[in-house]
Amino acid sequence: SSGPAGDGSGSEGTTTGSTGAMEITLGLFTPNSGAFAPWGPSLETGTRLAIRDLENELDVSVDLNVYDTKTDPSGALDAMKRAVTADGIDFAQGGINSSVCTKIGTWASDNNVSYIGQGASDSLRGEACQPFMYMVYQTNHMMATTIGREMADVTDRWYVLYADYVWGHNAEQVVTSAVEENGATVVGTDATPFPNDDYTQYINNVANSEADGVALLIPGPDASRAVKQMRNQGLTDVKIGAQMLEDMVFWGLDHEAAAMVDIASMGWVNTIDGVGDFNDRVAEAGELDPFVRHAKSYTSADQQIRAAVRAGSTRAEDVREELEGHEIQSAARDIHGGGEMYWRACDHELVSPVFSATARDASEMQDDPYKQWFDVTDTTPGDDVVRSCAETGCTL
Amino acid sequence: MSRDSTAGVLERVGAIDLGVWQVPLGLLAVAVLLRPVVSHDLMLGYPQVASSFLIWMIIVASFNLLMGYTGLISFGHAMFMGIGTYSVAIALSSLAVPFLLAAPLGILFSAGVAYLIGRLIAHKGEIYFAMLTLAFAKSAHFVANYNPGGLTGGTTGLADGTTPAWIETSRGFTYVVLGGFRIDWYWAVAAVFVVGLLLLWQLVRSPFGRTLVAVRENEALARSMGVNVRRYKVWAFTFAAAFAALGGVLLEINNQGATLSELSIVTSGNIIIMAVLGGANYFFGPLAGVFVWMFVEEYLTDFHTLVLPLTEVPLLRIELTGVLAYWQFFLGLLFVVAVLVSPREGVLGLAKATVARLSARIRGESE
Amino acid sequence: MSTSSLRTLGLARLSAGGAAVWGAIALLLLVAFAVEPGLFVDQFVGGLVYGMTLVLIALGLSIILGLLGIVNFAHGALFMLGAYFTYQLMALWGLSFWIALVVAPLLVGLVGVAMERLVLQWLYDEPPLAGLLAAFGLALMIQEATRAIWGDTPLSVVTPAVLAQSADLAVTTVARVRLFSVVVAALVILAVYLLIERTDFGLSVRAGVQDREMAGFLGIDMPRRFVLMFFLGAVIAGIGGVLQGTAVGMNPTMGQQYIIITFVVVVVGGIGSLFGSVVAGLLIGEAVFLTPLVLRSLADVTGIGALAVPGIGGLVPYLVMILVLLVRPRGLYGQEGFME
Amino acid sequence: MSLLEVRDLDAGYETGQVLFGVDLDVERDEVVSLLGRNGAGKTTTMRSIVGADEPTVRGGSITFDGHDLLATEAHDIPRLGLSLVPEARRCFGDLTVTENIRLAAHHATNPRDVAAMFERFPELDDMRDRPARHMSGGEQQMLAIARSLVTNPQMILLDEPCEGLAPYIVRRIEDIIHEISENEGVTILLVEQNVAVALATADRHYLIDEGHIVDEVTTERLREDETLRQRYLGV
Amino acid sequence: MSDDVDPRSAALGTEGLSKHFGGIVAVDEVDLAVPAGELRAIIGPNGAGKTTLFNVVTHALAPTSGSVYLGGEDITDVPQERRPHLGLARSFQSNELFAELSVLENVRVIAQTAAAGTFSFSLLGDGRSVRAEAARDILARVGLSEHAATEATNLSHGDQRRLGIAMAVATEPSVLLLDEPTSGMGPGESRETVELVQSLQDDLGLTVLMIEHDMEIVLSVSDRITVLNRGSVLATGTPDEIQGDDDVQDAYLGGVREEL
Ligand SMILES: Nc1ncnc2c1ncn2[C@@H]1O[C@H](COP(=O)(O)OP(=O)(O)OP(=O)(O)O)[C@@H](O)[C@H]1O
Ligand SMILES: Nc1ncnc2c1ncn2[C@@H]1O[C@H](COP(=O)(O)OP(=O)(O)OP(=O)(O)O)[C@@H](O)[C@H]1O
Ligand SMILES: [Mg+2]
Ligand SMILES: [Mg+2]
Repeated sequence: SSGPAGDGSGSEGTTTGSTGAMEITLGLFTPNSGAFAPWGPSLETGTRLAIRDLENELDVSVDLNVYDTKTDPSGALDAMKRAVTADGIDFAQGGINSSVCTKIGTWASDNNVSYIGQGASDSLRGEACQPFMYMVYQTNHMMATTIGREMADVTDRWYVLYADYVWGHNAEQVVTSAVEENGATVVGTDATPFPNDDYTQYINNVANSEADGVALLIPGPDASRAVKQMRNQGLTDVKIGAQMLEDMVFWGLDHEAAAMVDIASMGWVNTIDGVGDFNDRVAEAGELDPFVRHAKSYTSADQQIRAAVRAGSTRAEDVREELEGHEIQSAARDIHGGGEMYWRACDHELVSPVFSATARDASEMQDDPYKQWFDVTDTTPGDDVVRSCAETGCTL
Repeated sequence: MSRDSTAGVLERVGAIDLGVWQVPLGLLAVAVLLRPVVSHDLMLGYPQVASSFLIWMIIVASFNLLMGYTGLISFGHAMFMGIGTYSVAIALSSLAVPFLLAAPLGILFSAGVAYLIGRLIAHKGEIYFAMLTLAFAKSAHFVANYNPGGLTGGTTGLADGTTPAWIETSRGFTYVVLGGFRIDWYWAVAAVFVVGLLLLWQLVRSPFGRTLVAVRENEALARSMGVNVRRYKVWAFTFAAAFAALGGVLLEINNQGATLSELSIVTSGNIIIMAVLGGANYFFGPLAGVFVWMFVEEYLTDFHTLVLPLTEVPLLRIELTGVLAYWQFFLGLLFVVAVLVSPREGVLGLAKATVARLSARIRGESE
Repeated sequence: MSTSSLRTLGLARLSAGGAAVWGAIALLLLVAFAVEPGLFVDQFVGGLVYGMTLVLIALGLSIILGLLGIVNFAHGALFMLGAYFTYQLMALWGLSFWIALVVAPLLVGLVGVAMERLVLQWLYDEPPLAGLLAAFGLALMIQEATRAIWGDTPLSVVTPAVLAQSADLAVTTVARVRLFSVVVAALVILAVYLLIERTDFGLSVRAGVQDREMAGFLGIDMPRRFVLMFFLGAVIAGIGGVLQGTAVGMNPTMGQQYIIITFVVVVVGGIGSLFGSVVAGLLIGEAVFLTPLVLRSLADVTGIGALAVPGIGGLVPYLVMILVLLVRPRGLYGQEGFME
Repeated sequence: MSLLEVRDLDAGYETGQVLFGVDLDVERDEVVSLLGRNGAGKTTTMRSIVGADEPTVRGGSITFDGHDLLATEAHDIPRLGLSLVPEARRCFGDLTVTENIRLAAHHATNPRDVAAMFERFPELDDMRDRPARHMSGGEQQMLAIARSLVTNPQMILLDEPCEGLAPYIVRRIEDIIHEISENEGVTILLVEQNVAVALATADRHYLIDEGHIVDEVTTERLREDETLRQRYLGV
Repeated sequence: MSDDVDPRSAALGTEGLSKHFGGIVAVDEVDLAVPAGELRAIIGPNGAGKTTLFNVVTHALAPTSGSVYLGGEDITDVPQERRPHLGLARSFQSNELFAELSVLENVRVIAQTAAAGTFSFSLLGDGRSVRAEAARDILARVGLSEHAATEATNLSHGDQRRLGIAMAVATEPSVLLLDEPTSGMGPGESRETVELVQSLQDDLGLTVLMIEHDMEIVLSVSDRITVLNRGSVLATGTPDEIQGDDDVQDAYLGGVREEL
């Protein structure tokens, strides 16, 4: 699907200049407006941290251009086109929701631009995989499989509430099958509009079912709203399991509501052992306390820039050659707790550990110097939960 | 004596008395000049948006057939554009129907949906009509999100395999490759733009179009004078949908696929805003509106440091990145000011009034 | 007989087709009730509570639209401000919920007055679209200012202890904070009704709406009354915001989320009819809560699983609107010629 | 000093000046008419006096009962005892008859009794609770006058009260004008196209043409001077 | 006194035509038979139902009951927009115009509709030249030629009334309903307008129904007069008959005055 060699666009494949330091322009796509705007600054902070580290360590000079995706695929695409054609970025990273990642990732690949996205949806993978698109976030499937196992341990009857869009649909399928594979049953499911702020209707459904537990497959602040409303409505003794939880969404809430989460699968959490001073450095930057998007952005920048330096080129083909099969050894691995992380060649997935976590008691939640509300209870190696190459349907 | 005496491209919808050549020449001028103007360093500085500008101009102009000419306000116009986009994207990605067949079918389909909805609601009162279009648009959005049979791709939309084989693209440059010829995508869009808007113009200046204006002006009177108001409205709605779908079809290639935002209410809202901003009273109003809106949006989003008075002479340098995360604030402000200054005439009306005032002054001085 | 009760009589004119529709609806509800009685009651009460929230937001919008002819797209933004002011007062300044409940709406009222004085008052004589567009611009500005001041991250306040638990209503349990919202909403509705239909102030406003200049010729200071009505509309939005903010939390897009559905409520009720807004709000509230249940019961009973369309709830208000407007072109209680 | 004094009034709209140096005096207890062709500026004069947004007064002075009206807020003018019954009546269509009257009473300094108005206008008594919109033109005209009278004004400005009314209702309006001026001591400035009505009710007549007061005549003279009528009124 | 022609064969006829608004009976069992070529005045006090009668005859409002005949055809169920094409046209009591169109366009659009039908897909050519000559002729007839290019809202009141008549004429009617064509005009202008109506009637062979309040005009120009009161026909007859009718005197004239 690659087009003819570009003519006139100028910046295809910068190589090491004669003066020494390699110059790279990195385009970061982050939601500075729209539904995911609260996440926006964290992508930039994580990326800048990585760039600072790399510039110290390697002979490289990185120019960062930040673009607003507006949490909207069309808006993101406009930004991507501008970044490539007007600003001549060498490669790209960012994007949170799967629709944005799909849009800019596909376009980037079609146009020979290397791109690392942060979507978790399985619909971004498999048949949708692209030659120059990589995904840094653990997949829905990986996290659902992890939590599905744990949920079945906690109780037998679950009710699944899932956000009514691609990520949620996908999560519903994988969680349900994981729960059922492990011997528990799903007694009911509801698709909830996204975004939404009144969960009463679904909580009523839960309350009137035989379920002892609720699986929340709802992203963002909506998850925290749902939890809070369960508490207000008196459903304090049902178990709550949350898929791909991002603890940041709870921070606007009181501790008690967050404390209701019993188990969660997470892509990263700031209480991982071995995180080192990463947390402090993020906290210093000030905009948001450290959470998963900082780590994923850091990893994306770290990986793509290193690959370019290794290849001595920013051409998408060259970067691809360096990334495929590459096992991470850098600081990005340390902040993930040191488990095995590698770029699978067959579908450009970053296979990395999934974290199981539980909320601390309200009284033990720490707010200073940054919020630490969840503890890791288990770490599942990526290889244990990732789909096999054959299963994904990707034909790279 | 009245404002109809000044001729030219800026003529009002109602009393147009355009020379036969002015609109075609005006459209050609837009098509030819837009890209160099937009890509000039003082403007946006890069050419790739120009094709989007033209496509949105088609779409907003199609909306103005409703609002400006027929007096119907639709809150769901994006639906018809989106049907065009999705029809082509689905045809290419899942049905293996060639683009050149899918595009006209998509346009026909969109027009057909509009015809049916129009039959149902075209006679409803203004606000009620608008809200019903909103409801149908929401329903279309729901269906696409529901992803029936995996056809529409839900929120992710369709991206993979949605580009026809004769489109070549690399690092943002898109070409149409046909029988050994390689044409810049912009010129392909420009050709469709000129032809499409000429058709639209013919539509509004035809006896049919003049009747639409009468319907807008006074529906009850038109009816009592023998005009089947409802049928005219239904057909205006249908034609508007067809032209919107034409824009949508182009958008499919331009954006390489379809996404839910093409069907969203926000997009419908933006279409209205662009039409009003430009001046719904003018044939070229929507074009001006698209230009101003997209330009401001691109400009504000892309803008980090304000150097006054000139980049070469940096007396004052203002770091705006922090403020411009809130660029929509300024958009809102622009909007409020535009509405307050000239609620009905839009930017184009404002420009025209200014020109008239200036020329009057100059004439006054020379006497 | 007051004009609104005249309009109420419209309900008596039920056609045979209408009766069939109502009958079918009643039957469906019965089926749902038979299949899951406990859940049915829960959802019914839930729908009532949600409907009242919609009514509360729609009421201010309806006042401003019906009385001043301004399609106040910024009403959602005012609602949102109510919530954020609550955050400011409670979370940042440590004041109690009860103070916030009084002060935040008043502050929102002042913002509303500023909007009216600076922008909207100049557009009373323009077509409704102009007001709508200006209000849209204002909504954007308020939303962005809110982001700039309080950030993008969703926030919440600690629900006051008395309202934090659930209330046991024998047949169902409801969050107390929501029950409280219903009571406040009901009081506000009553107060607005009395103000507009029963006081001389209301009389003068109704007159001014029909013919502003003539009211002026009778010695009525209309601009001041319009400002007051705008203030009132904004205050009601603010009250809605305080309640919503306390029950659910606040985020910068909450205004946008609610404004469209609120318009749906106003239109279904019939533009210009406050009573219509109340009925429509409750109708839509119930429809949103009961439709999925009805469909699911139907799927159970018939064995056709496809009937239980997931996520249909979000579409229900629009389907209700299509149905109502196809049958009654001016909404449930709309006046002829108004805003058409 | 006259009750109402208009001096050298210049007024107009965006589209141009309409009144040029209009002078008018109305003494207490008088009935004075202002006559002229369509578009002569009669309504414009009335509206200038009551301080309407349009037209814009560009020069001159208006004094009522010693108060400078140009320096008075429009909505304070009725409280001085000057009331307008405008062209086309302009009753509040959605309000009932009672509400229309009550409303006016409410905003007057020293209103008359609302109930008394129904005795005064028995034709309104039967339709107290009817929205004004559902009343005939003649009834609406009565209502408009009642609405004005209830404020207990010193002076009423009547703008074409008989326009579009059937002959017998015109008769009734004439009677009402007589009654309120003679029995109730209300001063009246009347604008009419129907010269017969003006002749039957007013003592003095100003003739206005293209925004200029061209003559001031007695009823006697107007009745006899056909050329004058022909010239300025087209009758 | 009543019509002595059969409504079913008259140029315009109604049988038992009624219109109720809720409890208000605006038009009550009206029988009317206007022979071809007649100028019929409709008079009656305000609210008598004159305008409503026109509205139900043209089907701007659906009648509650009764029938309407045009040139011998029963048109009761013919939709409003078809009626001008059958030869039934009207003007309005208030000035109804296509406000932002030029005076010429106001008339031209209607002439175009008269030629092309209630709906037409004519998408070719320049709309502004279609039937423009015919429209100019009509403007010349009503004396608006010099204002052809003026935006209709900018016309004076009297000229707007004339434009209303011009538009009605542009539908090429055989029966013309005029609702107070002289309202808001001074005496001189009124007279000119009535003369215009008479000349149109003579030149085009129209049947005219005219609502009019000015008794002087009514008595001098009409062939026959129909008096409406509270929605029903009180009397129909020649001017002399009507003047001599006691009921009419009571209901409408209240005794004719001798001043002036
Ligand atoms: N709102 C307005 N804007 C612009 N011009 C106006 C306006 N109102 C009236 N005019 C013009 O001012 C002139 C005087 O109008 P005015 O209404 O005072 O006349 P009038 O004597 O009351 O006539 P009529 O007997 O028709 O009521 C006319 O030429 C009219 O066209
Ligand atoms: N759309 C309507 N809805 C309710 N009532 C109406 C409507 N139209 C007219 N009426 C009522 O019907 C009656 C007849 O009104 P109509 O306008 O026909 O009178 P008219 O004879 O033309 O009077 P005028 O001489 O004042 O024009 C009045 O009582 C009026 O209020
Ligand atoms: Mg006047
Ligand atoms: Mg009438």
